[in-house]
Amino acid sequence: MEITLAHYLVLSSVLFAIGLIGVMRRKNLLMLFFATEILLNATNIGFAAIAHFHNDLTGQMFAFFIIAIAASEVAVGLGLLIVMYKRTGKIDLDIMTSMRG
Amino acid sequence: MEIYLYIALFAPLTGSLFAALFAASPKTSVTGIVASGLLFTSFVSSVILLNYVMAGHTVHVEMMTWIASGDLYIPFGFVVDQVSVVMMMVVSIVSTIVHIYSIGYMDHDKGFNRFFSYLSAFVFSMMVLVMSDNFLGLFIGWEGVGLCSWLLIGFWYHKESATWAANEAFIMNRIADLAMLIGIFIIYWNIGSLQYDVVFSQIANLPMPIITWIGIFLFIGAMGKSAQFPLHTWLADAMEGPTPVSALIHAATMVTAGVYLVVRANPIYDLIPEVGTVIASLGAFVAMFAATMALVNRDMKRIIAYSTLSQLGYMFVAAGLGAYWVALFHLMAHAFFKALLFLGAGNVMHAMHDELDPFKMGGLKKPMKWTWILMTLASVALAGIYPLAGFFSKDLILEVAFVEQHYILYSVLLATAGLTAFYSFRLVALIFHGDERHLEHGIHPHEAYNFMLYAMAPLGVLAVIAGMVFKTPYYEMVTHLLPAIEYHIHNHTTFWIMTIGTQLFVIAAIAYAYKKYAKAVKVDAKVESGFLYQLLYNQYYIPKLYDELFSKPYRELSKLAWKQIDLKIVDATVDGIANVIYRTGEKTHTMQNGNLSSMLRWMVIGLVVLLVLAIAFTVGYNAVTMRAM
Amino acid sequence: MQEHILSILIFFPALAAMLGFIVHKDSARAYGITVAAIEFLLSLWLWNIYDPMTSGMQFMEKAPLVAAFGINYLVGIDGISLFIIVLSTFFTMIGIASLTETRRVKDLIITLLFLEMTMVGVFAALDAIVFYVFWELSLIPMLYIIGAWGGPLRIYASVKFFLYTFTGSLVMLVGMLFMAYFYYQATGQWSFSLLEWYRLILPLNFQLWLFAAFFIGFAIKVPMFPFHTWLPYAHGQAPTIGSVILAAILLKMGTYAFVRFSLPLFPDASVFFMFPIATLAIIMIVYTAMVAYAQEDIKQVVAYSSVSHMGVIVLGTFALNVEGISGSIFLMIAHGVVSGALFLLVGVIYDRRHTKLMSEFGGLASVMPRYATIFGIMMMASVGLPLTINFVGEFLSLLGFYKQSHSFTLVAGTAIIVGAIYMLSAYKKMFFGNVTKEENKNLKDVNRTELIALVPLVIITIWLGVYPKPILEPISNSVESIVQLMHDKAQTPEAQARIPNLSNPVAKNSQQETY
Amino acid sequence: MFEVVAFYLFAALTIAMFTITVMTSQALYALTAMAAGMIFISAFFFMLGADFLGVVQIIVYTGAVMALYAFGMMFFDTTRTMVEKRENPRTIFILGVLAATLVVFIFISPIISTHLETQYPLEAASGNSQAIGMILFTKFLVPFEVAAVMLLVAMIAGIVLAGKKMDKSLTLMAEEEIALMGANEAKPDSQEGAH
Repeated sequence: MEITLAHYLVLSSVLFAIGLIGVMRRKNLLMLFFATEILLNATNIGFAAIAHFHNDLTGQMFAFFIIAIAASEVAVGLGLLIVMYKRTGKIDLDIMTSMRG
Repeated sequence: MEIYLYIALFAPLTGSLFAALFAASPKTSVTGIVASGLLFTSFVSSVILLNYVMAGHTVHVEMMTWIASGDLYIPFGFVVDQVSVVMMMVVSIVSTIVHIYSIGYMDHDKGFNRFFSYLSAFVFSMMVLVMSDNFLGLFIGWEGVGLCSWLLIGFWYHKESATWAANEAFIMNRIADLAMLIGIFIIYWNIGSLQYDVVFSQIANLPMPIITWIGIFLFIGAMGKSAQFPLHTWLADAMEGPTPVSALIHAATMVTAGVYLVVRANPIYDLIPEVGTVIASLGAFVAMFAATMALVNRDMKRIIAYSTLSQLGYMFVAAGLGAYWVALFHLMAHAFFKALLFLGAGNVMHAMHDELDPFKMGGLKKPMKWTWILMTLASVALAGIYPLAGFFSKDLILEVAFVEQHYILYSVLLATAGLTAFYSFRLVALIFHGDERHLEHGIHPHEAYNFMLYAMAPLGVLAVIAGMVFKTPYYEMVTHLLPAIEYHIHNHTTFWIMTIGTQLFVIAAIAYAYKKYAKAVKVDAKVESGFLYQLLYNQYYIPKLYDELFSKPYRELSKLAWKQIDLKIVDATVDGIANVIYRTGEKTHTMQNGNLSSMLRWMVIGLVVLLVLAIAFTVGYNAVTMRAM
Repeated sequence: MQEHILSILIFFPALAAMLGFIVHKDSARAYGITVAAIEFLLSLWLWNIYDPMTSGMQFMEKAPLVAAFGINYLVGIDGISLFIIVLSTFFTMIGIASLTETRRVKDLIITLLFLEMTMVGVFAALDAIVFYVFWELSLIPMLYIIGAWGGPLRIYASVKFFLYTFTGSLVMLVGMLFMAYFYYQATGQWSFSLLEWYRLILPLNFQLWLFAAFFIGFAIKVPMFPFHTWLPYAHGQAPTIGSVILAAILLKMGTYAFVRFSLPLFPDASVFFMFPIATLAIIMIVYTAMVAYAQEDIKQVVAYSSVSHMGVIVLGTFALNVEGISGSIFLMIAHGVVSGALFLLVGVIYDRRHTKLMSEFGGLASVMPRYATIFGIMMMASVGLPLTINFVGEFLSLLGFYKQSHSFTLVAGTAIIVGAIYMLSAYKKMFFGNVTKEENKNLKDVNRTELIALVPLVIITIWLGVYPKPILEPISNSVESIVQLMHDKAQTPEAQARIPNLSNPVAKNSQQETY
Repeated sequence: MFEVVAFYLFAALTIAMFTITVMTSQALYALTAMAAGMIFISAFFFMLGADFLGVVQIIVYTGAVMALYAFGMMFFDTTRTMVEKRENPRTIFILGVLAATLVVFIFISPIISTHLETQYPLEAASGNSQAIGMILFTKFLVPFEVAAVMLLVAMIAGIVLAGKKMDKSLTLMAEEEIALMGANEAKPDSQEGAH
């Protein structure tokens, strides 16, 4: 029995699904951020696996950039969270209703 | 000679434009005099051209290109030949006289200048019509006279009846014009030209059905202009216009354009005698039909209009039977005496302060002696008494019918001749003889201006001599172009019996009319309430029928088309589609409740949908490529 | 300058519009008239240097925009587009000169100048993308004119106008893109140039679909039945100047595009769809004429009459022979002049009475004789009286279609009857009879400004009716080359039979030069 | 064999950790579980021969990002049990599973593996970090620089947003709120009470 690309991809999608569930389930914004990190990591596994099995560095490059994006996202996102917390005293998703159509 | 052609053609236009300059300004008799003068110039040119043509020449000019596209080439080309010169003479004589007459007749009218502008424009259009050397040029004139007729019928535009009549005339003519256009289309696509000479020289090469269709469509066109049944109702209504207009347009010239067209297109109609027979039969029918309506009418001008209609029927009989020169001859003679009749009626109207009911007149012989003489003369000519014009032209048509062995037509026409005599003299008797009924209405009639009478005099002369003097030279001239067939009844006895018989019959009708109406008018209530009288009086209920059958349904249908179909179906469908989209937006906007977590859920749903689509498309694509392999 | 004349014509008004922002609002009108007059003179000069004997494109200019996809700024004119361009500049000038609107005149003039650019652009464009861009751009100023200066329902009307035409042109855009893709497939390179597209011979089933896609875009613009309902609203709400430009020029875009795109690109499909389209055209002619008869508002009468006349134009276009197509193009010009003039005339009375209901008038002929005369002349032109400009076009269009179908032409010919019915009855309601309303008794006749706008139109109406040759000849020459091209490209036997082969050596030569 | 065992082991651990992250109501647990999950993921990277990526993963995620989150948690005081409103947990679960199934289906169906082509093949001679360096500073130079700028921008943005007084000029707040801010800052406890 050998570990193939498919194994990694399945793992990646399972993690992605967990992340999705988290995104939908969480109301606390900080927890929501955690869930998005899971999503990003899930894809990273997929990219790295494809890079490995196809002998191509592009996948790794993608994963690399994704990490960079994740880092910036955290920085900006947390900053925004702090501003929001200052204004409302909460970081609950349900109070953000200013986009009501 | 070309210069005379141009003068004859454009002098009226100049007059019209000159008068138009003053259209908005108050009355100046200058416009009338200038317009009349220019028409006289036109007349003189026509006479010169006539002389030239009599000598056996023709004039043919091509002024400039009009429409040229693809293979189509239509110039402004004019031809003065034996046929058109006759028409030119008729048009220029009658119109000059009518112009001069109108200076007096329209004396007190606010629209004096405007009137001359229209009237001269009409003459120009008529000249174009008769002088054109191709079918489309004829069509220009054809529509041009229609326009002027519309303007002139509706001249007193504040009168509802006048404007209504104007529109009716225009629209009815348009129906016929469509047929004429179709005829022109057929000619073009089969021959490739619309020039008379080309068309007539090649027409015989076409297959029979096409020639027949050409003949039919052109004749329908002619029916509109010449007010033949069933497009006849406009002519009687057109009497709403000023009387000189009726004289010029609705008696002498425009309405005869249909006859002119058939005469002009004689090479076509010669090939299709069946259509000719139909034309002749329709003509005979109209002659009778119109004459019966004239019998009981109580409107002086309408009576004359029906008489015109009836005479047009005669002309069509002649044209339909192939006696083109006879038709044209009657056209000419009729123009003279009918115009005279109308102008006389105009004098009477003036004297009677626009009263039209002859039953309210009577005894006008005394105050209006000259008018009486002229009108009687015209009526005698119309009735066809020897030696006046009508005898030579109208009785000739009877002879034609007889010689061509269309005895039914002959008898119809003969009966109509009697009717004609009767209603003409019924009118004369009612107006000029008997009691002075008008005094009850407080009207004191007076004779028209002298110069108006002088203007009418030439027509009177022509009504007398046109038949006698002109017949032979006319025959010799036009038969260069038209089929020269002499219509003689070879059996002398028959000839004399017929001629004298007809004369006696007509004289008897005249005498009866005098007897019945010249003394005292007895209104026979029983007759008047009878079905036949009512039928005739209401013009066979045809105007009502048209109103019910066409006008009203069209109006209703238009309303329906707008209110129901356009607004409620077509537009509503469009708005409906827009509304569906709008409503979808309204309904689904709850999705955008501003709650981010539910938005996230929607996002995931979207993701799932996209994934499903991706799979579906891939599977589908693979299936297709697999099958292809 | 001569080789850049078209670019100058296109962009000069836009530039002037930009500069217009800095013009003081009191002098805006004078500025607008000056600019429009210069533009008009330029277009006259274009006409002057145009060689009427050549049937192909002239004054072509080319500059790459997106080289990778073969999108070029490609403009050029032939006899077909030349006169519509002149008409556009002419009407912009007339429109500005006769402007009676007083609110925000400066904005209106700037909008009009911008609109002028898009109009000239559409008719000069030979690249599909450039054409499309101008086509869509023309919507914006019109939307603004209706929406900002219109009547009470202006928002509804302008949105309807915009969305309706925009939807149609999106479908057309898809067609254009597919056409370019097909060209790529066939030749290996991208091109949006019409002249290159002309060389393609498409399979019939492609032609049918593409024709349909283009047709929707064009038909809504024309507007053909049953896509016409935006027009009455747009006209009903638009200010006079908006209606004039809309009727005189913008509608012509649709029929022009039929000639420019549909016919030469898809000859077989054109033949295939000839009778369905002719049926629609006939419905347009007769049905809208009836609707026009039922109207109570004089402006709506003119609006529906526009639709009716556009039906004749469409019919002439799909006659697919020189007579018919030339006639339809001539009728485009004619209808532009006549309907433009009629809308101006309606504007004249609207300015005085602020109503367009015919029942409010009556007897105007005695109060406003000059107005009645001009209206009468234009009405008669609209009815198609010989020696007026409309007749030439209508006659040729119907004559052309008669070759294709007798019965259709007979029905379509009722245009001259139904047209007379609604026009005459409208005229009667407005001008004849006695003056019944007190307000009408002291109406002023047309003043000098209005005469400046109207008299040239009257002159053109009669001049071109009597002597159409200066316009008809170049049009015919260009149309001949299109018809020949169509014949050469036709594949189905029916198309080959229906499209005449001119095979006249002059046309052939010029064609090789051009294509 | 070793690879198989390692894969399944780490897969199980990662899934477990992330499930805890998503499901727990204790913020601290969630944070810890996620940090662990990140480290386990780096194990996959090492197994896949992406050494550099693995190291970056540990440094960036477990080091930097987790530290940031930890600070954030302290700031928001979410260490205690969170009360979250739950709506339709079943829908959420079904959607998640459905998405996973579909993605799995796409991945294991032959289309992916057959359609991929190698663009920048690994050079066997050099090590992973070298190869990455080579490619990063040649083919991916521009994206790399852009990423660097992005990180810089993000850093500045983070500082500006979270900074104490620096947010005053931002358009995020209405004028009155800015005026009120001074008053609020004086008694931050009251806000916490409301929370």
